[in-house]
Amino acid sequence: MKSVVSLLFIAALLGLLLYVVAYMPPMGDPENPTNSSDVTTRYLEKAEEETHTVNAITGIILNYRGYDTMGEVSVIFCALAAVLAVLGREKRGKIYAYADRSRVPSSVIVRTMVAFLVPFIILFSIYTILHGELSPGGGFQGGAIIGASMIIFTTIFGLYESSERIPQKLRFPLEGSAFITFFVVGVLGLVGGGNFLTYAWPNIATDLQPAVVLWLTILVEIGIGVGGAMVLISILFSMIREEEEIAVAP
Amino acid sequence: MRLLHNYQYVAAMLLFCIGLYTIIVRRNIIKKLIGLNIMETAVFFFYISLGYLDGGIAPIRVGGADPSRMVNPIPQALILTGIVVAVSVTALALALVILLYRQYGTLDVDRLFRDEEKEPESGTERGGTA
Amino acid sequence: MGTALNLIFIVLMVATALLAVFARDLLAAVIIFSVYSLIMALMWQRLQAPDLALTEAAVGAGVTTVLFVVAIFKTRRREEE
Amino acid sequence: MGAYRHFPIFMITLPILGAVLLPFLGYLRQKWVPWAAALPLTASTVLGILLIGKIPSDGYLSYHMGNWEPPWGIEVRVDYMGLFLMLIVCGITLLAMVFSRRYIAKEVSGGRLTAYYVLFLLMSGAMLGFVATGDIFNLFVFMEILALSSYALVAITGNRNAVRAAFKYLLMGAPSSIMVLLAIGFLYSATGSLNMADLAGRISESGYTEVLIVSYILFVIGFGVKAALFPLHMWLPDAHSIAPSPISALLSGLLVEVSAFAIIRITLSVFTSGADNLIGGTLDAVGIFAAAAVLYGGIMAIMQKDLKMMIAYSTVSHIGYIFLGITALTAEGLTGAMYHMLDHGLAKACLFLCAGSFIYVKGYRRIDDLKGAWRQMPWTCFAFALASLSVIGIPPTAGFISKWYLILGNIEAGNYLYVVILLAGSILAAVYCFRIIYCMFFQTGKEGAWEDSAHDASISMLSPVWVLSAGTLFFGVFSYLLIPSLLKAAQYLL
Repeated sequence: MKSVVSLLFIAALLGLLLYVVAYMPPMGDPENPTNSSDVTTRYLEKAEEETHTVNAITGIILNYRGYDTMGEVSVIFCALAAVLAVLGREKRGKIYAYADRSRVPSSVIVRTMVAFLVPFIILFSIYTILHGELSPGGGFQGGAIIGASMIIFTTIFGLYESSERIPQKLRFPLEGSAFITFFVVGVLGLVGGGNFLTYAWPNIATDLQPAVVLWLTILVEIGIGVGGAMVLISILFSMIREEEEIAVAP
Repeated sequence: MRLLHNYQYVAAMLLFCIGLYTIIVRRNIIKKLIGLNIMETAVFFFYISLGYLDGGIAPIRVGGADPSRMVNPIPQALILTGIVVAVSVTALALALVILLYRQYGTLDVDRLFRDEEKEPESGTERGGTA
Repeated sequence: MGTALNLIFIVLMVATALLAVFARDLLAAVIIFSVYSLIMALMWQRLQAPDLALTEAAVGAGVTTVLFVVAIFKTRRREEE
Repeated sequence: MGAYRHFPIFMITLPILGAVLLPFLGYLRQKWVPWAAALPLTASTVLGILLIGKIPSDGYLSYHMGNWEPPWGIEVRVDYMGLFLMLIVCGITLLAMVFSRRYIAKEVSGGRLTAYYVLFLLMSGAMLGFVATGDIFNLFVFMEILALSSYALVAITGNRNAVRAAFKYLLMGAPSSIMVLLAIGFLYSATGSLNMADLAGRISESGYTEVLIVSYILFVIGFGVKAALFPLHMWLPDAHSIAPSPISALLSGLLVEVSAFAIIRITLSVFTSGADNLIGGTLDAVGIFAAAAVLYGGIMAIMQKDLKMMIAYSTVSHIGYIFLGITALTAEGLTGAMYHMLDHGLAKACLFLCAGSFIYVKGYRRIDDLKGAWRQMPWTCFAFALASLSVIGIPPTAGFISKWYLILGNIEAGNYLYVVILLAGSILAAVYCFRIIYCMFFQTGKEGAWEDSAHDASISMLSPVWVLSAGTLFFGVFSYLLIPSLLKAAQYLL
């Protein structure tokens, strides 16, 4: 009975949505409201000179709509706080090897290959973070790639090994770095004479502005990348963590 | 006719409804979360299709690319935020799933909410604070 | 040509989504879901969104899937009857 | 333009910054965390109070993020009603924070205690940002911070029922967020802008009527789940009654209201009342559901045996009141809805904190256990009674003023049936409130239920309760301070 009602509801919703789609502006048309909007054209034409980013998307997420991204880094920090509140952090310091059940028995070949690959993945993610304004990618993408590399490492070598590599002492202070960077850049914008989150400070000479904007953009990228990576790794470790660790460790 | 031309929107709506179906009807809570993710990606797909331009190029100005041929960058910028939000919600939901399984020993909603009709005993709020 | 490829991707996406929803083995469902994310990332690349394709491949197919797999290892693999 | 134009952004970011920095303090000096957590909220409250009088009731303060003009950059727009709600948020979160210091130490400990305050601050900052933003996608982002922190806060104690209630809340909340995202997508596809003020102009020119109508329907469904509008309220009773009491106060007194405010924003700032052909039908349906909510919430509240459960169902009923004010689309109705947010926030927060005091002192949750509570906990009981009067709407309290304007607004709109339902809702409220007051004051408890040593909770828990219940009286007696400006602001919006 209940499932029939829900199926009817979903069918009705699908019908409604398809009805709307039939009346929506045609896809891919340069004349439809989204593509012909003056908002879009300005972003496409002026993004390079106004935000000094070749990649218009980076210009939008960090500069034009930086406030959204500030919200986004708060969301991911919130997720970390929530996961830690629910599951707790993995134990600081030494975990006895026999209590570490996250370790997967694997052959020498796999271990060597993973140990060989992970540095290169991290190198690639650093490139992604730093070149966000030039090529596809940016802070969060790079952070996610670092997170993914640590996932590979953890599945093969276990939580103990990987939390030796990126210890809690390192992650703990860096988890909030994304928001703190944004806040600092925002306040610097105020000091520079603009509004919150102004990159091109009105108070300084015009020929200095491009450099300031570029460096602030890179600073924010690094903040988001490091913060995002640390948050993802912490969430992962907190979920892998076993209850036994607490029982066994002194 | 418009429906055929907007076939990507149709696909996005279809995926959206598959996701919603999973959330409402499937009883396993991990399945429900997979449904949630399908729903989210469907909406992201919808957004990106919104910004598409026939014969467009990526909005990156390399080598004097023509801005009038670039696809709309705004939906892409929004969805970047959306993806982060989606992974955050999933992480929290899975953490809750792990805790629920530890306490109830089941992933089935019907079993999970079976004893819900019983009123909570007094003082439950303080009990079990591990 | 381009439309045909898009349609193939869309059919694959709907099929993987349905498989992920109806698979009884949760681990299989999650892996199929990661395939779904990967096809989605390819689709986005075709729609000229390289940033998003990169993000979806790293986050949707990578991080989300691993979080699911961890959760399944911590709970149970099969759906209850 | 003085420096005050920067105040709203600091009201929003300071709590979030505090949340990010708090773990460090938790690591160094756990004991100072509750005190330090109150600092950013106090700062926000002070900044908000300084803003009073700076914003005219028929104008707004527009702040352009990063010096970009609105359709390109994000705008933070604080109008009179926005400031009104932001001050309510600041005040109630601060009081709930003061209350939590002792209360929560009994329920959670260690690292979770720090996490509690972190999430608390994130939630307050997100609510402020949610109310203040002038950009429709930014609304979604802040809604997600708000939603995530509230899911986690419901589950913070980690016991069985709490985790289950939080998961149920998440299972309804997360799809509703996605619906809002889809609605934003439809709206964007038909207009090509994301700024609310800019959208209002583009909607009247846009030819895609069907898309706009469905977008509005999805907005109402999405925010309706967050606001617990009647058929979508299933998560509310569990989450509100099982969460720790200060969190119940926030969820019930603020979260549902800021969601209702988001609907006001979407209805009046984005679609504007001129677009009656787009929103008229949906608003009529919302009115019917709101009327049903008033009656259903009241009847369910009467049937409850658990005190917090009863207050939670009373919230379902009162959300109906707020929505009936919105759907009337008259200045009086809107004023009534806004004033009801104030009154309901104060009264519900007070009731939940009182219930928390009973739980803290004796662990009693059931209404029957409260028999004769008056002898041992007189101050808590009197505050509870005063707030109950406001919930019912008896003259000197703020509840009377708000219901008066809600009824006036509905008479002006010609919805006489809703007037009857509003009055019936008050009668139901009288039944469930007087039942508890009767229990507390006129019945004697079982032998040994209240030993002589039991007495009111300490001053740090009692003072927030009393500030809140005195607030309902104050804003009832001195309603002329706010009502004229609110009427003017409502006329400006319509």
